[in-house]
Amino acid sequence: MNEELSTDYAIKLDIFEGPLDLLLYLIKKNEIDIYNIPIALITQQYLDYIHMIKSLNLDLAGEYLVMASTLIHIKSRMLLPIPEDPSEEDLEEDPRSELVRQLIEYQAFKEAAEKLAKRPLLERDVFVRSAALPEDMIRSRPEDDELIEASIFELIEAFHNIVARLDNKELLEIDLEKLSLTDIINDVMDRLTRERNLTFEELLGERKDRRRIVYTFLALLELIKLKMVKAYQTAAFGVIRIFPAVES
Amino acid sequence: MDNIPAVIEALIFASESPLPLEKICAVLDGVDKTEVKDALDKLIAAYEERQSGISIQEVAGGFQFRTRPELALWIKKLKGTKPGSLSPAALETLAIVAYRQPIVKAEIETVRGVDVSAPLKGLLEKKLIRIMGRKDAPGKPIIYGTTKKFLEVFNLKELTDLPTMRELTEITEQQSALDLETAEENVGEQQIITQESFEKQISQEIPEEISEDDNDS
Amino acid sequence: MDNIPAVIEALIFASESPLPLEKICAVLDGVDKTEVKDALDKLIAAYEERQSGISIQEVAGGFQFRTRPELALWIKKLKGTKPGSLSPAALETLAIVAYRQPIVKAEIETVRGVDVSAPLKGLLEKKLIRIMGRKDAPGKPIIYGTTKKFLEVFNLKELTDLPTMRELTEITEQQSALDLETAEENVGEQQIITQESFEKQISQEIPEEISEDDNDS
Repeated sequence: MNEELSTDYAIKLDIFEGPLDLLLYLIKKNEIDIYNIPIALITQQYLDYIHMIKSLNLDLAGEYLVMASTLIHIKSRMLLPIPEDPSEEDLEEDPRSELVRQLIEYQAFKEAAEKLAKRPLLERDVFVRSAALPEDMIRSRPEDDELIEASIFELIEAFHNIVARLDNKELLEIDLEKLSLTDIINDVMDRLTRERNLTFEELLGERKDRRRIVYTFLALLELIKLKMVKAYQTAAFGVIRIFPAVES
Repeated sequence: MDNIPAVIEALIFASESPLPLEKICAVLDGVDKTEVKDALDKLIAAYEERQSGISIQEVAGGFQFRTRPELALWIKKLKGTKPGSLSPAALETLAIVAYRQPIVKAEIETVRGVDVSAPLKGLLEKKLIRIMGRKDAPGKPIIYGTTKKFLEVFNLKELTDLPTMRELTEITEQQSALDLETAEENVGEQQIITQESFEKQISQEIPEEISEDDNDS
Repeated sequence: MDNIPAVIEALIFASESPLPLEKICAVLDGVDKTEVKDALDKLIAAYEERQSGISIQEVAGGFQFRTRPELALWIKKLKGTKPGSLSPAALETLAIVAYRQPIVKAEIETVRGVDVSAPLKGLLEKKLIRIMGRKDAPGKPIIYGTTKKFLEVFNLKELTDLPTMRELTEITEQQSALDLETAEENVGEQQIITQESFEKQISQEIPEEISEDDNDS
């Protein structure tokens, strides 16, 4: 490997934000037209960089290796001879075009990020009042229909803290299936509170798609298991009616 | 040097506590103290003269912007509509109810390890949780669940919009895509590619280019 | 009724977040909206004219007192704060979310070409982005968007106030020109390896990791 090259890169090690960023750097450094990348040269320099990082025993993110193989593939495609019979559908596609598109898009966002960072940032360029107002000035009874300000992220963090404290395996078993089942359980209990008792048919209502039927059935099984509802039948093969287990 | 009154104004405004004259002088290093005091006095007088809604007042040994006392009623009217926030205890209780509903109080307490009467009451009052029914078990315990308002407050269409535990760990814990342990957890949604498997592949595809360098590393 | 400009000034000052015009009008119940807007405009102009150290800025859909950017050095001298600046990774991720929202993680990763778990987590913690819901697609991925705080921190009135990004359409045009030009030189039917095909291949290589998770998902 080229000695000069390796020291040059060593300084830059921490600067790259990923393989696309590294490629943009190489393109700029070599003063290459992004629309006409000499793929052999860029691939070689890119691989030199990767090997140097490896030789320094630094962690290399998997994305860099994906890009390496992409580059090598493009290079091999560029080397292929032109077929005799150009009848293929995708013959107009330059092997580099997908990569170019990605690079241009990434570059545009990189520039947008730089522009954002140049704006007058709060707590860096501009400041707001940070003193608290005197208590007697702001205290007043909140209105009845109090507004609440909270984000899901705060809720997640709260739950995550609990899980971290407990290391409870059972708590971890929450997935989308369980959540959508809970949606239906909520719905079933709502309607039972309002209407006192319902048949399975009535519970399904208008929405009779397969998923809804299965979930309603599962919700009922869960509710019966939890002893929240009771199911009664007046006669064998008669209509099954669902009641809340305990009158509220 | 910038316009001294403007700097003083900005300093007093941005300070967390009443700003003493000495501190202003320390920041405006090199400017004569009498000059600073003079500029400050003029600044205070200007706010008075304008009958502005705010004024610089000397409190607790320093200077601070305050709204005029006569306007207190307006401020109270504004603050009356200020959104309240949830205490950590309420948030935790709410999170447990949201993820584990239908749930009874005793179960919440097992998870949180403390009595949850107060946060439960608060959440019921705020209409974030509701009584779904009672369980046919000794003591007929009350079963809790979340409300429509809960979905509104947290900007959720339905409960399935809540992140699952798998996503939760992804969001709240730093993780490397190359970490094998987490890779297993995530394979369902997004396949994780390990460094090794990539290298293997690359070396299979382009043996001449890689093997050369493998030797010298 | 008190002097309206003074009340508006006091309300904006006392509000903890940028105060929307509607809220000022709601507090000043009975005053015509155009009158309020007029008084507000005059107030803003007066601060500008005086070359005051603070000014009323329109950010995140409301009005807020802020110090002038030119005076930042003085305030930093007073506060001695090192700003917790965003890393380039976080800034790039934020830019993609801001311009492309609503967006899922995989889409951000396609643009950046790297895993974005860590910057996403940081941005969520800083409350610059938020979870907006889930996409109705396989795996129900979480959708991200920017917050009001994002607008506040970056001094933006609203999302449409974002600096215009270099047009991506011109690229596609140039690209198709390139495709035609080079079409004859570079014809090959071999497929470019996309990330997808890689993942497919890898899943074949390491079946034991995949199959396990396929069952429980």
